[in-house]
Amino acid sequence: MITQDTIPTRPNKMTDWAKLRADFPILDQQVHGHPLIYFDNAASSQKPRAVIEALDRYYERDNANVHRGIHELSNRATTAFEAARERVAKFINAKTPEEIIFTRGTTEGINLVAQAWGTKNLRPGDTILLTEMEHHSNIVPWQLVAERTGAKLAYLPVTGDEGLLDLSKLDQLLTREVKLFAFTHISNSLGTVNPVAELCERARKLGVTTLVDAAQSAGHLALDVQKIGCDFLVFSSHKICGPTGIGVLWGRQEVLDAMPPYQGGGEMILTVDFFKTTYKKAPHRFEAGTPDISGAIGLHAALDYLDAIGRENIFKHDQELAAYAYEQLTQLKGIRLFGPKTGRAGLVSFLLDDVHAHDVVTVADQRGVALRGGHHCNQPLMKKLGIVSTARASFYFYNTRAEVDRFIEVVRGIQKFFGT
Amino acid sequence: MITQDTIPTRPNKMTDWAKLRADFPILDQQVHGHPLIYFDNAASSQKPRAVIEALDRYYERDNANVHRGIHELSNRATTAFEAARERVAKFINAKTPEEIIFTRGTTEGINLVAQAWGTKNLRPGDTILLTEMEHHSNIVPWQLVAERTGAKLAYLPVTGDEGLLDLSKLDQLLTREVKLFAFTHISNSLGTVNPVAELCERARKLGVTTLVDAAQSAGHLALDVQKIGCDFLVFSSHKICGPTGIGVLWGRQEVLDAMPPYQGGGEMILTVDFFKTTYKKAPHRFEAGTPDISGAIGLHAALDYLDAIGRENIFKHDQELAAYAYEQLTQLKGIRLFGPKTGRAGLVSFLLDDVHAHDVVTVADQRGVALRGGHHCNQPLMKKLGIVSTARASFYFYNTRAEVDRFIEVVRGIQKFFGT
Amino acid sequence: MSDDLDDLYQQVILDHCKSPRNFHTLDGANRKGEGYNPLCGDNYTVFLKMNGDVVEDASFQGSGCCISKASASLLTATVKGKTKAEVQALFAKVHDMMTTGTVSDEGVGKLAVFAGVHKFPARVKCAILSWHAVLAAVEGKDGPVSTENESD
Amino acid sequence: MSDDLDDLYQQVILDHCKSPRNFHTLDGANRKGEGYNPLCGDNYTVFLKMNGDVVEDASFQGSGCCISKASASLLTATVKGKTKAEVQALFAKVHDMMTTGTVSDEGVGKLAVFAGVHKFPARVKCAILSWHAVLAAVEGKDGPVSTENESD
Ligand SMILES: Cc1ncc(COP(=O)(O)O)c(C=O)c1O
Ligand SMILES: Cc1ncc(COP(=O)(O)O)c(C=O)c1O
Ligand code: FES
Ligand code: FES
Repeated sequence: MITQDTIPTRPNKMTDWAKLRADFPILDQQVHGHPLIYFDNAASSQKPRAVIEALDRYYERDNANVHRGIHELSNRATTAFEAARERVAKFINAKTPEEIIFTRGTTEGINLVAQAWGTKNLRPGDTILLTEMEHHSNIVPWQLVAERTGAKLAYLPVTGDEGLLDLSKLDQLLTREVKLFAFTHISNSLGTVNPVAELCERARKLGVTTLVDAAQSAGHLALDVQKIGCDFLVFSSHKICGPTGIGVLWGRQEVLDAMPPYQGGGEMILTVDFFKTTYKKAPHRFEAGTPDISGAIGLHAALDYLDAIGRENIFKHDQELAAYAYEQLTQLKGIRLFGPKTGRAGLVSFLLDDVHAHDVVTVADQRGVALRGGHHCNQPLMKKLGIVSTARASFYFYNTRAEVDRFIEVVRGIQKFFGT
Repeated sequence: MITQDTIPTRPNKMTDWAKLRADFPILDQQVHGHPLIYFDNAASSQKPRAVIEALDRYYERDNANVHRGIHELSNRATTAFEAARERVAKFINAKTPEEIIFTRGTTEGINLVAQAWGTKNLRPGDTILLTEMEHHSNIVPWQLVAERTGAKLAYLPVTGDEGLLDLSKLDQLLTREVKLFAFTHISNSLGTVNPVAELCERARKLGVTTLVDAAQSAGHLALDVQKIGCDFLVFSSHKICGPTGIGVLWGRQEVLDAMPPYQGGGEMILTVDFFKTTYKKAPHRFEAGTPDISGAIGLHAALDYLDAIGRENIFKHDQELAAYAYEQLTQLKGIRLFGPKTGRAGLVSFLLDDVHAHDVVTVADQRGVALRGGHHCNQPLMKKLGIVSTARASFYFYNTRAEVDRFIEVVRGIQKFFGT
Repeated sequence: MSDDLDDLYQQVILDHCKSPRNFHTLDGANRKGEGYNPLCGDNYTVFLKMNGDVVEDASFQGSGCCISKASASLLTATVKGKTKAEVQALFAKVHDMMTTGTVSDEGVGKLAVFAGVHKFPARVKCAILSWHAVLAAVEGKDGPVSTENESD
Repeated sequence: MSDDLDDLYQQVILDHCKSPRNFHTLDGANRKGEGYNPLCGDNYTVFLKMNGDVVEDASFQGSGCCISKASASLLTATVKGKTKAEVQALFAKVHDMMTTGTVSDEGVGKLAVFAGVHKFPARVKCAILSWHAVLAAVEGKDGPVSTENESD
C-alpha cells in the first residue's frame, strides 16, 4: 500500500546514518548522567544544523516583511518565502504552489478547513466521517463545526489492540450523507499505516470530500497528493525536522477556489473599503497577516535535508527499528502491546502490567531515554481500548539499534524496580 | 498621555545607541553598493544577536514538544515556553500569565477575538466601532463577524492629512448600541499616538468592550494594560525584535473566562469523547495544537533586550528621529506630509508631487535606503485622503540621525531624478 | 537507581502504591470530591464521612500512577480526625512542599516523603491530585476538580 | 545614478511617464479593460475602438507609478492597428521579456525598454498592469482584472 503511494527519491543510495546523526547538535548531550536517547519523535522531531543555520542566515542577512515591500531585503524575504512554498509543493507533488497554504501546524490546517470549508458546505443532516484513531486535532474542530452547522459525526471503528481500521464497516458508514471524510495517514499512538489512497478512492466515488492528516507521515514516507487522491492534506513542520510555528495545508485548487476566507487582515485582500472587502485567490486568501517567514524558510531547509536522505530510506529505517523494538518487547512478561503486528510505522506503544505509563516514562527519563506516556491526544481511542494511557517510543532516522537495545534494558529495569 | 501610561523602566540611564546597533548583524551590510539604512521598522524590525542565539540554543539543547511530556527535554521546553508567557505578562503588566494567549501575530489575535468573543456577544443591531485609521487587520475580521452576526460597523473619523482622531464625534458614535470599540494605539501610516486610556475610559462607562491594536506601540513605549483599561490588547513579535510567527493576545481574565474556544485540537482540551469535549481555561483553551515554542522563547529574549534599553528611552529616540526627519522633509518643495505635526511616533509618511511612492522607494532602495511605499494596509484611510499610497520611513532605536540625513539627501536626489 | 529517583519513589511511596490503604468506597460517606488530571486522563474520587466539621473517615477510588495512588492512600490516612480548617491548612502546606521541596513545618508528618516530587515538575500534579479532591470534598464543592491551571 | 536604475528608468520611460500619450478616454470606444494592482492600489482602464478583430484606436486612463504609466502609454501606441491575435501574442512576448529580461523576438520593438524591469521583481507588476487590461479588452472580458497571482 505504502510503497505504491511513493515517489522514488533515492532508493539505492547507501545512507550513512551515523553521519546524519552528527548533524543534530541536540543529540550530543547527557541527560541525568546518561547519553540522551530521544524516542519522542512522534511528538516533535529534532532539527539538523542545516535548519538552524537557515534561520540564522535569514535573520542575519535577509529579514524583512514580505509581499508589500519593494526594497532589497523585502524582495529577498518574499523570494525566499515563496521559494519555500514551491519547495513544499514539490515535496508532496502538488500541481501548483498556489495549492500550498502555510498554517501554524496540522491543528490549524484542520481548523481552517473545518471553519472555511465546513461552514460553507455542511448542512443539518450531513455527516462528517472520522475514524476512532484520530488525534484530538482531527476530532475537536469537527465537533465545533458540527455544533455550528447541525451536521453530525460518525466514526469508522478500530479493530482493538491491533489498531487497524475496520474496513468491513466502511460500506455501511461511507454513505451519500457523508460530506467529508477525514482520517489520519499514520496513527500517532498505534503506528498503524492506513490505506489512504484506497479510502480516498472509495470516498471520491460518492463525491465525498477527503482530508488526510499527514502529521505522522509527511517526514517519514514519500507523499504524492495526486496519487493519494485526497482533497486536503495537512502536516506540521516541527515533526519533520523543521521549526515550530509553521505547517502546511494543501488543498486541491478547485476546492480552495470555492472556499470563503478564514481569518481576515493584511496580505489576503485585494481591496478594502470601510464596509466591503474583496479577497485574493488561494493561497493568499487564507494567509492573513504577516506569516511565519522564518518558519517557512526553516521548513524549506528541512525538506531539502529529508529529500537528500530519501524518504524511502527513512521509512525503511524507521520501520526496521520499530519492528525490532516490537519484537524485543513481546519477549517481556506482563506487557500489552498496541498497534499492528506487521507493517507498523516507526513507533511502539505499550503498557506494563501494574506500572503506569507515566511511571515508566519518569524512570526511563532518569536513564536518559525520552519516551512519551499518556493518551497521546487519542482519549476516545484509549477509552475504547479500556485504558487511559500508553507508553510510546517513536523513532526517526537518527535513532539506532543500539538505542533500542538500551531502551529494552531500561524497560526491564523498570519492571524490576516496581517489582512486577 | 503616553508618559502617563508608562512604567518607568530606566529613564536615567545613558544609552549607548551605537553599541546597541552592533547587536544587529543584519545592519552591517551593503545593499546595491551602499550601506544599508533600514527604515522599514513599522513593517518588521530587525533581530538582535541575543534573539537569534536564543533560537539556536533552544534547538541545539532543549527542543521538544511542550505540556504533554514528562522527559527532561519536554520539561525544559515547557518551562521555557511558560516562562515566556510570564515574561510577556510582566512586559504589559497583566495581572496573571493566564491572561496571555500566544497567537501568530496581531492579525490572528484580532481574528480570535472577533470569532470567539464576537460570535458569542454580537447580535443584529449591535455596533462595532472602529476608527478610520485602522489597519486592514483591524477592519476585515470585524467585517467578517458582522456579516455572520448581523452587527454593523461604524468608524470614528480621522481629521485629514494631520491624521488625528476626531474626538468631537465620539459622543455621537460611542453609544449604547456599541458592543465593541477597537482602535490602534499608534497608526502605522500616520504616526499618530492615540489617547488609548481616555478612549477606554469613555467606553467602559457605557459598558463597551475595548480592543487595543498595539502592533506599533508594544516595542516602542511602555505598556500597562491595567492603566490603559482595555479588555483586549494585541501585538506581534516580529515588529519588536522577536521572531516571526508569534504574537500576543492579552485579555482580561473575566472576559477570557466567558469566551468559547476558537480553534479545537490538542493542548486545549480537558476531556475528549467521540461526541463531546470539555475545554481547559484560558490561556490553554485558546491555544490548540503545538504552539510556536521557539517563537515564544525568541520573543522572551526580545522583551529582555528591549527592557534592558528601557522603552522610555526607545520612544524618546524614535520620536527624536521622526521629529528631525519631519522637520527636514517640510523644507523640501512639492512634498505632502501626513500625520500630526507634533507628538508623532517614530515614523514619517509623505508624498512627492508627481513622483509615485513606489518610484521613490525603488530609487531609495538603489541608494541603500529601505523605505516602504503603498497603502500600508490602510486602503480606506488612503481613499479618504484622496490618495492611494504614501512613502514611509519608520525608525527604531538602532537608527541614527546620520541615517536620516542620508535619507533626506536621497529624497532630494529623487526629486532631481524625476525632474519635478 | 539514581538519587533523584529514590527521592521520588521512596520506599513508603512504593509500598502505598502497591498496597493502597482505604482503597474502596465508603459506607456512610456524606461528602465526596473528584480530581481529574487532564495531562494523563487519571482521576480519583475521595470519599469522606464528616461529622460537622470533622472528618471521621476517608477512602478513595480511581486509578492512576504510583505517585498519585500513594498520595491518595497516605492522604486518606492523614485526614481522619482533622477538621475542615485543618485539612485546608494541610493542603496549603502539602502544596507548598510538593512544589518547592522544603518541608517548612512539622505538620506534614509522613507526607514529607512527597517532598522529592518537586524535582519532577511533570509529576507534581500526580501527587497533588487527590488533595484537590479532598479539598473539594471538605468544602462541599460540586463536580470534578481538575489540576489544570494548577500553578505548579 | 546606478546602472540598474538607468535600466529601469530609461529615458523613453521617463519621457512617457512625464508626458503619457493617449492619456484620455476614447470617443467611440467599444471595448475597455481595467487593470488593478493590489500591491499598491493603482489601476488603469484601457479603451479600445475595435473594428472586427482589429484595434483601430486605443487610449488609457488611471493613475499609478512612472513604470506603469509609461507602459500604458507605449502600449496604446503599439497596439493600434494590431489584430486580437497579434495583441495576444504580443502580451506573451512582453510578459516573457519583463520577467526574464531577454528580448527574444523582434516583435516587441520599442517595448524593449521594459526589459530592465525584470531586475526589480516588485515592479514587474507595474509594467505588466496595462497589458492585463488590454488583454481583457481585446478578449472582451468583463470586470477588472488584477495582477494578483500573476506568476512573475
Ligand atoms: C497597526 C497595525 N495593526 C496590525 C498589523 C498587523 O500585524 P501582523 O501582520 O503582524 O499580524 C500591523 C502591521 O502590519 C499594524 O501596523
Ligand atoms: C496524527 C496527528 N494529528 C495531528 C497532530 C497535531 O499536530 P500539531 O500539534 O503540530 O498541530 C499530531 C501531533 O501531535 C498527530 O500526531
Ligand atoms: S500520571 Fe496520572 S496522576 Fe500521575
Ligand atoms: S506602483 Fe502601482 S502600478 Fe506601479
